[in-house]
Amino acid sequence: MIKKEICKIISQKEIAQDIFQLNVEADFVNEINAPGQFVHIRVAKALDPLLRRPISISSVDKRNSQFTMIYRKEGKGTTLLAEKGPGMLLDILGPLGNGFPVNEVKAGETALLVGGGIGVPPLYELSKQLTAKGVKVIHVLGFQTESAVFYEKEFLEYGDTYITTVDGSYGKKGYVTDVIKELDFDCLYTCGPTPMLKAIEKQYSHKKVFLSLEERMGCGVGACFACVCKTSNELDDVSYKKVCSDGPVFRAGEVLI
Amino acid sequence: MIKKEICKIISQKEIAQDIFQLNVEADFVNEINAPGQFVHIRVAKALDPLLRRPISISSVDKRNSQFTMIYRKEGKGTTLLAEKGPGMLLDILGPLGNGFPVNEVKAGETALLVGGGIGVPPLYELSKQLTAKGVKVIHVLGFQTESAVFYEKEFLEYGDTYITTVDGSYGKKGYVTDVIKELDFDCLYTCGPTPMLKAIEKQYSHKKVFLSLEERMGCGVGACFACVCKTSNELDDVSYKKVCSDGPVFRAGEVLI
Amino acid sequence: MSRLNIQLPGLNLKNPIMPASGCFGFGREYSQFYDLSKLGAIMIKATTVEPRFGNPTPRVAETSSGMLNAIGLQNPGLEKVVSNELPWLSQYDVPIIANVAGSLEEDYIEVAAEISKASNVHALELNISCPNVKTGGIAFGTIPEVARQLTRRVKEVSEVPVYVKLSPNVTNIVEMAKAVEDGGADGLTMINTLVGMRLDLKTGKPILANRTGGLSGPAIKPVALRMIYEVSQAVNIPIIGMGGIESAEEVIEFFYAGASAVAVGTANFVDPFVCPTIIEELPSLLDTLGYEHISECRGRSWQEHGQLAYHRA
Amino acid sequence: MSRLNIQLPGLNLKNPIMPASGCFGFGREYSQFYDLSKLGAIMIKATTVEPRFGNPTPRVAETSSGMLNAIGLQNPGLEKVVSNELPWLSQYDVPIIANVAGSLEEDYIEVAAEISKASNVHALELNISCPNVKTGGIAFGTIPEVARQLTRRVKEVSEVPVYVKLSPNVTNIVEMAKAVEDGGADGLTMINTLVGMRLDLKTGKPILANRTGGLSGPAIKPVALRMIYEVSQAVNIPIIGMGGIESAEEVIEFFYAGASAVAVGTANFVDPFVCPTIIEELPSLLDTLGYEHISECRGRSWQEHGQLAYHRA
Ligand SMILES: Cc1cc2nc3c(=O)[nH]c(=O)nc-3n(C[C@H](O)[C@H](O)[C@H](O)COP(=O)(O)OP(=O)(O)OC[C@H]3O[C@@H](n4cnc5c(N)ncnc54)[C@H](O)[C@@H]3O)c2cc1C
Ligand SMILES: Cc1cc2nc3c(=O)[nH]c(=O)nc-3n(C[C@H](O)[C@H](O)[C@H](O)COP(=O)(O)OP(=O)(O)OC[C@H]3O[C@@H](n4cnc5c(N)ncnc54)[C@H](O)[C@@H]3O)c2cc1C
Ligand SMILES: Cc1cc2nc3c(=O)[nH]c(=O)nc-3n(C[C@H](O)[C@H](O)[C@H](O)COP(=O)(O)O)c2cc1C
Ligand SMILES: Cc1cc2nc3c(=O)[nH]c(=O)nc-3n(C[C@H](O)[C@H](O)[C@H](O)COP(=O)(O)O)c2cc1C
Ligand code: FES
Ligand code: FES
Repeated sequence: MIKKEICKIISQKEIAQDIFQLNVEADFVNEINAPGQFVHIRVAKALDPLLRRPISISSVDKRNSQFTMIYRKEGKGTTLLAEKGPGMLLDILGPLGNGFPVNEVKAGETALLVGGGIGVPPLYELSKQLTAKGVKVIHVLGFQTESAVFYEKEFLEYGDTYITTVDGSYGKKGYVTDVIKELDFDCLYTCGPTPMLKAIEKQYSHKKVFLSLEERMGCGVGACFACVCKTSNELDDVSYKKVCSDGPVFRAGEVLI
Repeated sequence: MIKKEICKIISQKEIAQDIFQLNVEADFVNEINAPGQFVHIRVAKALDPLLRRPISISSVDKRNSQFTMIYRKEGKGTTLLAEKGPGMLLDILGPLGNGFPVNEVKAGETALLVGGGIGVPPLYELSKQLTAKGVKVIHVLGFQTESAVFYEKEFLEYGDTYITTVDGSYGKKGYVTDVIKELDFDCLYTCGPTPMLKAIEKQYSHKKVFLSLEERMGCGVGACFACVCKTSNELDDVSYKKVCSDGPVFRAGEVLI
Repeated sequence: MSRLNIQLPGLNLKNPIMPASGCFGFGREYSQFYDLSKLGAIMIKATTVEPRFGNPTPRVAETSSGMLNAIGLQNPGLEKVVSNELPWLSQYDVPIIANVAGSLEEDYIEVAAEISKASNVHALELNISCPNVKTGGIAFGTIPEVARQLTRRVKEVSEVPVYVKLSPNVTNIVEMAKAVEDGGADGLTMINTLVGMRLDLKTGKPILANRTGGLSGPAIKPVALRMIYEVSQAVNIPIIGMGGIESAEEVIEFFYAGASAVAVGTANFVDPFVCPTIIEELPSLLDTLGYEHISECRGRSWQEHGQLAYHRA
Repeated sequence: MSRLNIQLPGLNLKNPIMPASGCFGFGREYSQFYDLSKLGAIMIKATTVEPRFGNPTPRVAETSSGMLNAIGLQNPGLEKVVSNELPWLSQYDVPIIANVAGSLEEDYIEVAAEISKASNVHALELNISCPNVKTGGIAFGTIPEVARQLTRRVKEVSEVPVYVKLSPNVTNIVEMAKAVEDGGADGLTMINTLVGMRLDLKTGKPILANRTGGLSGPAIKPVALRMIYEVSQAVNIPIIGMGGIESAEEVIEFFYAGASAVAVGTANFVDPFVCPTIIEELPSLLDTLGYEHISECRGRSWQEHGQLAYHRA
């Protein structure tokens, strides 16, 4: 059940350059049913910026009715969001969408979690849940440069963690795809920029792969048709899925990316 | 010299129902040259609400580089303003306009200060300055109802203070004009709703009277011609004064109200 | 509440608040949030003869106090709307206004004839003003004679009253309104979106794949109000007003301008509860302002007693 | 800075940033804040033959991310502008673009002939699009043939290049642009304000004494960009773009759309330093985006190399 809730900010801190970790209290954490779901945030009371911002849930603490998001301060909305402090209130719609299917991999099997930049956060909760199930987890996380790297320590707690940077300033120089070639796995979960998702989908068409997509959104709940993508397994050309309500996570091959 | 300054809020408190007293620190307090000048405040960083809000300076503390405003929380802008707390920053343009001429009354003479509702605040600094000069000051302050009354004690420190309320819930029932009929004075200074100003201007056409006007503003500095009023002492019908830069204080009879 | 009911051709509205076409799908999503029977009516997404995928993405871009969209009339097509969506909606006690779109006159006629037979469709909204379809659409909405004729032809086949949705992208909105009134329209809905654009700072290219899109939201409210103000004084058919509404206060403002009911579009995306919230807040706002019934507000901007015969239920 | 200079008919601009007409008076007020010689040019307040008081107040009303104004072309009249304002402005090293308004064709001609003789007036801006004057004005701006002829007549008497200011309140902006180009316009300025309205919640009456007013500010930016995008591809004269600009990023967006220079209006009221701030920020923004000269940005939305002959100084 999707809720609209005025949530209290518990804490916010900058964990890498322009990368903020935001922790809020919300009754709807009980409704979160899979890693990779997201929320839709209204960052201002006034009418500019107007639209909500979609941000993934990066970890959930059901006991304390809290959840965490990690986002990059980029444009107008996230800049305003970054200015908020503990105790302030935030109008949040969530949880939204369908997350990563944790049951597609069994205890003892290996899951490869591949994240690019600001696509990394939702993999954290996924890693926690897979590990709890007894799945072996390997993380490959790509960033632009050293100052953008975050959560390496946190991921290391759950499994091997490879970091790549485009400029080689940290970890291995290059792209995540360079690293994952060498790794073996039963199931791959990924979230990040579209070119990365495309490359992975192509490389592993024979494997079990789940991708989390991004698309510009209006409503975030399936009503406005802003975020559609074509399905690839149909013969006609009018079939579609909505990233916000059918996704954001799809099985590789399910939709055209 | 008008300055645009990012000012720190020192304190804000609700002193009557929906009436807020806001205290800020600003270098430009040194530029304030008369009671009745105002500032133009940008209440949001984002573009809604877009325009600045004009608010009078109600008292000045040059030693601490601070000044105080008193405003009513009414629409969009003042509602956002009322949410701000100590330490937060506010983009203020000021000081603007021409205030009450303190030199129009001499030590030993009597000044009558007549305020209506949210027109009361600028009279406070005026009262302070007149008293300091040795002028005898009498205040007549009109409000809607008891819960809207503010600053009675503060004004009492400087001189006799009559309060009226429209519904009679506090002080004398009725309008300020009912009270001032009974009082004697050498010079009258007033700020408040237009009908009140009109009544006073008419009643005391033979006296020395200064009125502070309100008009919807764009720029606040004289450039946009939003706030003009016709001058009354000219034969043509294109002569005008700008409330923001020629006023807000005018000598009675100077402009058509 | 008997203070909010409004009677319009074909529409017995318990209140004058309805979601605008394209901003509420076919109701399923928002039914997760509240009981759709609370609404005065629902304007469903534009329906065309054939299913349409619409435009490539990105389809939306934000602007100051507004948004651009270029959905491109994505919809499952007449058949599915009639067989799936309308029957699903019939579980709610709410009249449906079916938004009818097409590229050719025949398309409009086919959709209108068919969809107006559905028992819960109480009126049609002729979308002659969608800025996001390449053929037809926009021309229907900018040439008075073409609009008049289309209205007349659709009226001939429709089993329910026909409202025509006007485009604000014209020099003379009054002329357009009069033309469709003359063509037999039972009412007007206005305004559709203003054509606008945003460019991507990095690439220099339009953000929307369709390049241009329709501007909606609070940014366009002053334009909507002005047009309703002008048109309501010039025609004798009622207007369902829309364009940037997001609060009860704004509903009243639209009534003052001359609207007899209103639709809420973009604001649903900002607050999924916006429609029921407005409906709840209206009675106390009427109290504050001193009106017994919302219909008393209509046309106050241009007349003392803005109440016309078709108004009160 | 040689990265910002732009050469347009009559105008040798050290940078492409200028305050828009009506939002900067005749410069005196903003000269308290900074040295006006920093500006690329100044578009002064509309000048008419006779002094005008303009409309009654209230003359402005706020809207979401925008404002309505109905100043009504208040100005001291041709004689005083020529004898007081222009000489005062001549102390600054900045070209003046004189905004010319009137009710009749003869008014425009009289103002144009006279004001174009002033040594610091480097171009005229023919205001055929002011929505706030009752006679003339608006019609000039919506009928192509009328606009063409007015442009031609003014060109005959003007001693400096003539830019025509287009109204966005038309069905077909390209047709208007082509008409004035055909009439001999040396350039276009666009857009003027959209006609809009706000109602007072308590009284039900329009907030503006003039009832309707012109909508400006960030709210209209998407409409301005779309129109500049369309027009810049259809004409061979340069466009000075305006409508909601308040940052260096938006200047680039207007260039991408097809503008060759820009004007900043409403934003001056929000931040009196907006023009010099933008001018200061542009070079580093060009660095970030990888452009050597701002002219490289022009028309990127519709062509690979948006650089036309008249562009680079
Ligand atoms: C399902 C989903 C999950 C996401 N999770 C995260 C996350 O966990 N952390 C994070 O940093 N970012 C995440 N994003 C991207 C994030 O939504 C954008 O970075 C953010 O909306 C940018 O807003 P802004 O105000 O900074 O930028 P602006 O440029 O001011 O935004 C303008 C408009 O474009 C939209 N927009 C801009 N960039 C994007 C984008 N990349 N994707 C979708 N809409 C965009 C905005 O929402 C807004 O409507 C996610 C996006 C989606 C769709
Ligand atoms: C010279 C001057 C001094 C003032 N001093 C004070 C003061 O000391 N304390 C105080 O409470 N109020 C004062 N006011 C009135 C104050 O400016 C308005 O109450 C305030 O702008 C309302 O803003 P809002 O966002 O609450 O209302 P909204 O309705 O959201 O405002 C919408 C627009 O209308 C304008 N507006 C609305 N009401 C007024 C008004 N009465 N006068 C001018 N513009 C208005 C706003 O500035 C804004 O542009 C003063 C006005 C002027 C002109
Ligand atoms: C995403 C989106 C899709 C829309 N689709 C349609 C549509 O299919 N048919 C139609 O007539 N109007 C459509 N509109 C226009 C709205 O119905 C409405 O006229 C307009 O958005 C102005 O109202 P608003 O400012 O409240 O959104 C759409 C608007 C949006 C934002
Ligand atoms: C208060 C005000 C007065 C204006 N006066 C004039 C004018 O005299 N002549 C004119 O051509 N345009 C006038 N305009 C229009 C502006 O020059 C500009 O075209 C419009 O405001 C859009 O730009 P902006 O959004 O940056 O303000 C005026 C605009 C405002 C807000
Ligand atoms: S964002 Fe509206 S349908 Fe997905
Ligand atoms: S507010 Fe602009 S001239 Fe006074």
